[in-house]
Amino acid sequence: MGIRKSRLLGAALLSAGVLAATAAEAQSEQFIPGLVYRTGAYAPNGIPFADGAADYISMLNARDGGINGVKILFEECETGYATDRGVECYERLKGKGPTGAAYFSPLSTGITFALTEKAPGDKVPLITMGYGRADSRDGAVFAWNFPLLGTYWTAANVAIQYIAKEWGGFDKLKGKKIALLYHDSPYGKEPIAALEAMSKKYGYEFLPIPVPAPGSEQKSQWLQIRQQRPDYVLLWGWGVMNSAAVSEAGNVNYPREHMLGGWCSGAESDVLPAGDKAKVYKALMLQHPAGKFAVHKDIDKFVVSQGKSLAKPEEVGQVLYNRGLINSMLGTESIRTAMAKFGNKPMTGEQVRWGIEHLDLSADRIKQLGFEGMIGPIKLSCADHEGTRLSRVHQWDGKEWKVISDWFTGDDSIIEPLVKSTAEAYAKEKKITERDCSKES
Amino acid sequence: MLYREAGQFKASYRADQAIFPIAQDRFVAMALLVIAFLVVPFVATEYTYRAVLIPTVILSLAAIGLNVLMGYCGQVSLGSGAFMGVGAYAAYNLAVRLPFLNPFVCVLLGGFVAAAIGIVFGIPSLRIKGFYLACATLAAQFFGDWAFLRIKWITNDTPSGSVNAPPLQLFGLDLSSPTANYLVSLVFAVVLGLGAKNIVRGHIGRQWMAIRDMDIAAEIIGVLPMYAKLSAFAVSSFLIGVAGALWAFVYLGSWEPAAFDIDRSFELMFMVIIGGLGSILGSALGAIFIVLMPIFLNQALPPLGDVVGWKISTATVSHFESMIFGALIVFFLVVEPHGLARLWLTGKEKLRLWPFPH
Amino acid sequence: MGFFLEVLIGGLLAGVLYSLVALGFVLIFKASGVFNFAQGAMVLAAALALVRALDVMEQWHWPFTLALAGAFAFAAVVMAIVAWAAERLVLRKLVNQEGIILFMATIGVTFFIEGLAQSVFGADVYPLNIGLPKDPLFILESVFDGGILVNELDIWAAVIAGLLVTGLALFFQRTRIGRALRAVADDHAAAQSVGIPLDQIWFIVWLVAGLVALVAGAVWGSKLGVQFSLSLLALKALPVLILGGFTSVPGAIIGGLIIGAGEKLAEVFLGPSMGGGIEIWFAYVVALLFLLVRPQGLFGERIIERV
Amino acid sequence: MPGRIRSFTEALLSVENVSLTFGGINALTDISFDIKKGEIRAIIGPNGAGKSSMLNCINGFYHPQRGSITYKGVQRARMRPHEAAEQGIARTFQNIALFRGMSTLDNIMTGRNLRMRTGLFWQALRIGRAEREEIDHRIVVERIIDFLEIQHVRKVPVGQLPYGLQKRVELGRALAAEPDLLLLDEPMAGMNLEEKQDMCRFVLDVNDEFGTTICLIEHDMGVVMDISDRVVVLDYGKKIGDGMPDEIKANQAVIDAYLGVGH
Repeated sequence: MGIRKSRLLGAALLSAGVLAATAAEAQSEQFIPGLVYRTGAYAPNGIPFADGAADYISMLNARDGGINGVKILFEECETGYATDRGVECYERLKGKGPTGAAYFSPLSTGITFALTEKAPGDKVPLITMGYGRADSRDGAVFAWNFPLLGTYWTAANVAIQYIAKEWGGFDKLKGKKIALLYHDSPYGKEPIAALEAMSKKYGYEFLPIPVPAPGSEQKSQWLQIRQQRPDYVLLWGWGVMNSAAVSEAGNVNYPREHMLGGWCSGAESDVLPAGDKAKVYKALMLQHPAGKFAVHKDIDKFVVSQGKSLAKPEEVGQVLYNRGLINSMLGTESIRTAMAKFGNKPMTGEQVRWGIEHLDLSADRIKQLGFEGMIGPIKLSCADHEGTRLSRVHQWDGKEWKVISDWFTGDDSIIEPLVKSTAEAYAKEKKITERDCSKES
Repeated sequence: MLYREAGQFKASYRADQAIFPIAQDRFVAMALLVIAFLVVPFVATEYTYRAVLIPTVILSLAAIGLNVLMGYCGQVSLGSGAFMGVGAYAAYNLAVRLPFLNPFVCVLLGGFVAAAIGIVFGIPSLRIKGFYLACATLAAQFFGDWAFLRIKWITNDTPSGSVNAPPLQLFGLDLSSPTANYLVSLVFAVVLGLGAKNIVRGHIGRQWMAIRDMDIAAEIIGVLPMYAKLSAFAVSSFLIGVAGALWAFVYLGSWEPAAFDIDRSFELMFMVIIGGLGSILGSALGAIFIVLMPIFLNQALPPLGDVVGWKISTATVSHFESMIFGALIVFFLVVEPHGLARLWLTGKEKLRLWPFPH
Repeated sequence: MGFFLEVLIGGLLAGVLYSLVALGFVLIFKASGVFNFAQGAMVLAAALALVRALDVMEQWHWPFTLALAGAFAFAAVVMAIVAWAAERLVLRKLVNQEGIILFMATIGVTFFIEGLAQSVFGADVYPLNIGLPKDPLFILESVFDGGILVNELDIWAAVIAGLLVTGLALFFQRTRIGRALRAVADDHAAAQSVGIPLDQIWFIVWLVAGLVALVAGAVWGSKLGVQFSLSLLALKALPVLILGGFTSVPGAIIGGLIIGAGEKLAEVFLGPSMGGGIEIWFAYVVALLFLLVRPQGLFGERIIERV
Repeated sequence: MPGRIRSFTEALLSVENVSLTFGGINALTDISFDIKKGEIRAIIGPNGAGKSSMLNCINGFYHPQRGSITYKGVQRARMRPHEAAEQGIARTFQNIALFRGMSTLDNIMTGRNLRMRTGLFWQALRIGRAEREEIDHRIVVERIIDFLEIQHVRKVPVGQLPYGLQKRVELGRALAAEPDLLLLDEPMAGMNLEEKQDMCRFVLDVNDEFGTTICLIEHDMGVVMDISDRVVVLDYGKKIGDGMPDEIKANQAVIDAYLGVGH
């Protein structure tokens, strides 16, 4: 059983490699880990995000030598979207660099759940931008979780608002039938609570239809839809399930313009395989559209044209690529915020947590950063770890995603009670004492 | 010359029937236990605990469970992931519904629930054999996946269907530290593993092996196929169920059904076959191999790349990882179809004769 | 009634698509007694090779049919290499091992192929268009209002599957190699003793299975786009195998039809009352119950016990 | 050794008008004979005469369509093989049916499984009763091992043993059950003269020392005539002769049956 030996060898090689990479001023570096999945069933979604996240950081390093002069040390770890590999990556990377990992973006509901247990103990914040537990936006309970930019409950609410607008008013929802075709997993189930609550309020009939993972075969679900004739179909899929759903919709002649995807069902890889059938299919945006913006100039100048990017040319500017950029931007800006308080040196996870919680990006600042037109202003607080309620809708015209709606604002009168109740239940189950946000500065 | 049994004579059948009849083996086993319990806690980092040791230990236990069924009783099963899940969710329900129960009591009880379910899903084995049975056990797997998601009370009506383990403690002292987690898992694995070893070398174990080697003959000399097979399913499911509960409570802490999906079943089967069918030791070796090899490759490849001056991307690493992993499986099977355990034994035989070739 | 028929037909057509994957398993199990876990990975590899080659050749502005032919040829060559490697590097070294060992070996092969295919051809999702029409059709509109919906692609898939099976049947019945294959299937030792070279036979079987995988990959690929998930289709094929018997080509088709129809009807008519998502395990439970009645599957060879 | 004249009175097992058919083919037609307590009873006949089928009926592996089998005075209804074993019927097989993956010792120990009772829990702990039981039975098994002179292969997996030894181990496994009726299906098939003599000695010793009733199928006429008390002859599933070895030797039907078969 030469395994123990081989492990030592591995460790040796590893450290050798790391040394080679970080020989220079290792002490003044800020370490940011990247949990990615560039392989396996969800790779088509994972690759562009990973590239975007990496490219933004390389850009910062190349353009302004990191954050306030603190160079960023970035390392990816492949999770293959598997929870135990994700945990392994987390454990491996959380201690890296002079101050340990600044934050983690698990990029998978399963890994998020597992890390939610570990992060408080390790004092590392989790940025789950647009995914993870919807109730984790309650910072009083989930001190270390940051579902920035939007939760699935905000998404669900905005989706209903959009439909109501299309039909001309919330009163029009009454008696209508709205189906949710969802990935049969905690991720897919997340919006159900909100949609049920709203169906009570607005009086539409709610029809949840689960699709067993991986979701490549949806004939029966769409036959049901064809039989039930819902007036609208919300699509909450991931990976192959999305494209399969869109093309099956075509197969049963369900009008694509009456389909609205969540923001995990609105990327290029979700529509391209469906070909023409995907035309006029709509999806929510995690605020940002596809396409190139001010920031992409620098990305191109300092990274892509330097051949430092893994991204294929057509990939730059795709929905998930841009999401990667934003994820890194929010992370690094949080670090910057933290530095403003703790000084321009590598931040610890705890300091970064403070930074995220006090993140405040005005429209001007976002313009400065070159993200104007991608996201709206965002301001976090102890009580609100989401930081915004904004979302929009874009539509696939057969070639690219086109923004077709104005900004919507999630309705907290519906979401907040849900958040409170489930968050409290969680706190009770885990025996967590809630922070008193009125006392937090 | 060290490894010699010359001069060691068995005075009693008890001595002859011991797990390690040879003194050196006894010594090595003892040494390993001492290291595992006393040395490791002083040298292991949190990373080695959480990423390597704890999963390895827990999965070893699960692999032992599967090996009882596949290796000893010859009943191929691809439902082990689901049975881990049964153990986990049963333990979870006991913990939330009977809060006065200690979590580790729940873990054990979870094992018993899994055993009961295991017996139910073992019934087809009385009629179906070989790969047909293997595929049939997938019914258990997929039904499990579905039930964990669909049946609300299993997840205590949590909206998303993901659940959290209760805080781990024993007699008031908090066991959430990695060291504690590791030691707890280790205790479970060692004690239950030893129990399994005892069963397989007793008459029930012989009945299982008889069924495995030639079921008709076994029945003709008086082995009840039903009793033998179902008892194997029960014991196997019990061990797997306990492992599942530990996986959920100790390793994950919070989990979704995907933690016990079909991939887990396959992973366990790889462990058993790579490690060696019909060998308790093999199960552990298999678990070590399957857990460590990917991590090792994943960490070793990029530096290797740097050495030869080639920047390997995460994607390439993981693709290579899966290629090398696959190649290794084939390689092992070609070198020693009966798994690491047999490799180990042949090694010992050689050592025995050393330095004389024959 | 109309809807019931629609579900039934939809199910049957879906079943045929499963059969396409199941066939590969049957061929290899029949001729070499190996349960080839790698079949799913082979589907993935074949599809990836096909779609990537097609892209390239279209970039060269080849006429579509020519490009298509070229791509298929390329993919076929790839599968031939896979088959050759499998025989030379794996099977040949493991002759006369128990089934479980060979099964395990094919799992190793699976990992290898998945890794290789993804690193060579990429892990992205690639839309595939091999000119199969994909539009919905409405039949019997005179009989039922709204008519019965079927999808052209599925019908084409059924046609292809039919051709494939007849082709294989002829291959096994008429050709010399085919007869040799059957001989091997019946008794390795005997076949060898009458001078049928086992290694060649295995190569051929794996090649044929590879080509079947290519067809399955092409059909499923144009349905879903070529991506890793194709390798997971194997799980949909297993209940079909159990039902049809591991050793019967027609069994794979009939099994596919039964499973397809059964699971769709169950999902649509029972599913809603049970919270939905039941079709996967339902397929397996159907197969399981069926096995309890006939342990060797629908057309599997009968097991006679002797002492 | 000359054919012995011993007389037995009490019937241990009697077969009455048993008929067995597989899908139209008559394996056995209207067979009747009995086995007396303590005797060595031989069933002979050309290949395909239905000898093994007869044994399979006796130990409940096949179920005759017609006729009855009375064992220990009880007329037996349809029974499973393990029930037969519980009632003290043990057997060996024409083509060896050992547990190839297990050692000689374990194979023979398995023969005693009916007498081992401790449950899973105590097995897992393997203390007290469980261990004592294991050791007690080990002692018995060691006696059998000595008796069959296979001490040297005690721990060897039987799959690796030569044919002759495997036959012995199989006999040992059957003896381990301490049966009242021992069915031997061609115990000497494929053995050289020396091995055959050994096997004959074992069979006779078993019969003498333990008083075990033995019913054996054998092709080697010499052996049969030497060791068996009474012989029943089957041909094409019908009984064509039954009696002392000498009577059988003289029986015309038997001679005809064996002519051309080449014995």
